[in-house]
Amino acid sequence: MHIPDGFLDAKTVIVTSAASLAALKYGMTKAKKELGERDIPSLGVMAAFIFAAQMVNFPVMAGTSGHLLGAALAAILFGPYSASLVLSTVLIVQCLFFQDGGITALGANILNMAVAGTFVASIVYNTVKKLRFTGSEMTAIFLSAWLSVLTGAFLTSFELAISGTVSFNAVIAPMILVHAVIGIGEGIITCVAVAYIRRILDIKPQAFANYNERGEAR
Amino acid sequence: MDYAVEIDDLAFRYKDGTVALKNITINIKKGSKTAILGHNGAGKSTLLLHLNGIYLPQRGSVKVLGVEANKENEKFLRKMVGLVFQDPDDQVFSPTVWDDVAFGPANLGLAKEEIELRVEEALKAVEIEEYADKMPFHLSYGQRKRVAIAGVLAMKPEILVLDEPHAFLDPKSKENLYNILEKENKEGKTVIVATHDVDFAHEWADEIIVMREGEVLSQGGTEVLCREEIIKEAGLEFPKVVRLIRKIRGLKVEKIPKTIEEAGELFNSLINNGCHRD
Amino acid sequence: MDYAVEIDDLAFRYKDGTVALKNITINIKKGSKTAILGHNGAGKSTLLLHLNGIYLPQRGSVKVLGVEANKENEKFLRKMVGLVFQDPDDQVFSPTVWDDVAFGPANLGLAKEEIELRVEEALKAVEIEEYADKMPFHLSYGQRKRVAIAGVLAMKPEILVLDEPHAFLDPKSKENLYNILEKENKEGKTVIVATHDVDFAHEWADEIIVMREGEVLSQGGTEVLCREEIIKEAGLEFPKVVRLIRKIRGLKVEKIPKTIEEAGELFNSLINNGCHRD
Amino acid sequence: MNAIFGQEIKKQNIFFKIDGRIKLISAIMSIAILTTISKEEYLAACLAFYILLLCLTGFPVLNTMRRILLPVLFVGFMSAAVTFANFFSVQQNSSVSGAALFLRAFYAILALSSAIYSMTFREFVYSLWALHVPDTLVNLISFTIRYANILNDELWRMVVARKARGYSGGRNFWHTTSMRVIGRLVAVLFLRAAERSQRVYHAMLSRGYSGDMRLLYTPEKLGIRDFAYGALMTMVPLFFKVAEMGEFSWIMR
Repeated sequence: MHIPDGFLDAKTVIVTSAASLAALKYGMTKAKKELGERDIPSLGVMAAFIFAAQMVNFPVMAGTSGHLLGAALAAILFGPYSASLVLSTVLIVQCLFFQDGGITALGANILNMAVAGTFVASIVYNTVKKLRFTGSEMTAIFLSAWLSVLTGAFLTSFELAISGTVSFNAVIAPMILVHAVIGIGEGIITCVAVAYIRRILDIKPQAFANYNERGEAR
Repeated sequence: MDYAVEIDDLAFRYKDGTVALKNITINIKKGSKTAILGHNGAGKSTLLLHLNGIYLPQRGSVKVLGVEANKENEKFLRKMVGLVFQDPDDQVFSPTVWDDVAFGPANLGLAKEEIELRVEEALKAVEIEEYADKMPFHLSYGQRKRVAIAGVLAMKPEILVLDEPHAFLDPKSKENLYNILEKENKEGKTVIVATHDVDFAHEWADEIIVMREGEVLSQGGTEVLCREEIIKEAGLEFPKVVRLIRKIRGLKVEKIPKTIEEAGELFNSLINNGCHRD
Repeated sequence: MDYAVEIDDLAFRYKDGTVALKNITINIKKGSKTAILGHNGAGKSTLLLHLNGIYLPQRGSVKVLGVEANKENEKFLRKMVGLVFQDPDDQVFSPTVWDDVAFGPANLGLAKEEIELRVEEALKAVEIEEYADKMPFHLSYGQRKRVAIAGVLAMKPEILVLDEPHAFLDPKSKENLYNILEKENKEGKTVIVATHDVDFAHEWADEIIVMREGEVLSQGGTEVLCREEIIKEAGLEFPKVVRLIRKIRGLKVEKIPKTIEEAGELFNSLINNGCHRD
Repeated sequence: MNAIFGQEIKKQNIFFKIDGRIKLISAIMSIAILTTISKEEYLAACLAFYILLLCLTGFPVLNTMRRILLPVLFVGFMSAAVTFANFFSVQQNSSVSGAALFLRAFYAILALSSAIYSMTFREFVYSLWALHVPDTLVNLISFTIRYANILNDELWRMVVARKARGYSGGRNFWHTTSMRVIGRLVAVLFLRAAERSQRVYHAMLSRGYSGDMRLLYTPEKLGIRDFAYGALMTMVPLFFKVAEMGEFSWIMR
């Protein structure tokens, strides 16, 4: 889903870059407030975690496999602002060092996955969780992960179409279909991971005492 | 007596209620080589984090070089007490070795020339000058350990504190570490090492503190490590030299040899003067 | 002679071009206690990963219990060779100790009753039955290490392979590990340990393999660890017992004692018969 | 990632000596201009020019090609997919051909990777600062690169440890056992990372950290060679862009 260089036209590049730049700036001040001087080591290692987690493959269908995106996972674990910062860092590193996604398309990629992905995820998660039916927690996690994948796919198709690279009608159906399926895997993995992390954190909070609440140890 | 560290009735519990330290009262002499021994989870690491104010006392007090540990004296503590963490990967986080060693001095707000000088000195002290431009990831574990130590030395602390420095080191790196610690101590630094390597402690240290489940079981010279009740209670074992001496029937020595080599000398004289005993 | 592992001219290089192993030719006897020694980065871990087919030979061949290591025999290798990793956190990941130990047997496709039986046995073998329902994350490092070993024992391998099992263990856990290894070996298992703890190797092993930079420097009995040129070249040090014996002037022994206790006995007789030497 | 910044030593040829900031800016600018060109022959000319430039300045082109093979294949696949989709769509509103898309993306990959692969990591970090990328972001990037290696190793060892106990994954996501195992793998990786971030933070505090982090770096002065390179790098795509817009039609006539 990483858009390469050359697939977007000038106006799309400018608009998406400006939008993601603004979102990043805002996210940075928010994260700094949330974490204080702990922001660099915490978010830095967590970005490395998301980077590594994206290497994790899961089976999809008939022997094919997808890999984790981690937008919802990050949003649920760190909150939307820190998550968007973490995801953006990962995308920048992938663009610069792994040629995964283009430098002129970086703004668009950040917007699709790091900004929209994490915000859709946390909005869906918080809304569904509040409904309080049996299994609302797991449903919330699953839906937020699934929709974050779909959001990315939709925005990507939209930007490509706006740029005149490919016609909207031709790209939207296959993109949404493929990602709706991959999103199921993302949803299941996110559910299992979040549930397991919570289970362990409930028992062994001292290791994360300083991680969850700032200022405690200092 | 001049003390580097004075701890009085220190207690600490984590937020979840786990008690990590209770009634810790110890004094560590200036210029000494002190080993803190204890099983995994005895509270050694938590204690060390109190020495430079990362954790502040919840009860009791910690004094470093006569200065009370509290929020105001934080900067002083960080400058005076250099803490080397167990895993060098936790400590060495910069793009290159040089930058990592310069991180501490830069935080002290020193001038650029002074920083450069200190980095050079520190790299020399642990003999990794040639790796200055390398990325930490390209170094071996032992080398990264040395970078971590250099990063602390560059801050010129009065007290050098190391947490389990031997874990994962191969014999050559261990010897190297031993030499670094000896040198720093000779230059007047107080060196404190938390470890469960009883052989190292017995050979190197002149002060021993034995901990068990958040409490201090015993403090004293290396003779502490010859006392069966303490060793047993702390879940440790006798140092090899002590085990050897204890095995010899009817042997009374004034001072138990510290190293295997000293033990060898002792036996040399015993065997050659063997007849006197008959 | 019956061999558990036969390696012939094995070579391995990583994708980035780093040569990890070259010309490795070794045989490990069935039922033996073998220690693979070498500095960090000598290729020990890479070699171990060849034993159960995680890595397949790029050149040369690896035979386990007479069966060639290749893609087809993968399942057999995984079943016959139990690999305990250095860091238990790499291996232990299930919500409860019981689940984690059951992971291997479940992968073998065993019946439920058989799995339960095996888990129980394995937990008993490492003495952590009482923790069966606990979360591994809640346990101490030494206990997690034991969970990791139990997880491998439950697969009932013929060959037990451990990578640096001593790193970071406190004395009590080390003793515990020693006992587990002894017991498994007595029950007929071949036990292979990669380590840089020369004292442990000298005391415990009956076969020694010394590695250096991807090559085998020497293979033989524990007397290998008394040869100065090998110890030096491998970047190791003499075991403490050997250092002691070498220190004694004019001493010729047929067999160097393995443990400190044996050395003690030797000196007892030497001192008491001292006059005969005069 | 280990292989990327192995360049500390081999600074002997011209390309490696050109200032990092200039290389990074000119690469990005040339990509930005080039991605607005649609004529395949102009794009091919730009690409050929850049490869020639790399060869002339002693950059190990073949080595790099091997390194970027995967991303290049990927954009090739993307370009083909777009062509395919447009071929079957009713409205023919596509303004660029698949070949043009591929050439643009290929150029971008080559330009950016060669610029970055020829810098040391310090140089790179400093270049980001010089380009006014915010401190926080620069620090996050450098942390990510440092710790991604370590966490990747942890992940790899965990995966191998599972394999060693006879685990093999299922073929689809209805295979609950493997999904559970993978989810827990991610969870354990997170917990280890969280614990590490805590220790890293403590270690930084111990060395007097109070929120500021900057490399001490004295960049070399920019020389004529640097500016010449930067100008050349941006002028060539610009020339073709202007040509495409028809400004040079009097020359072509």
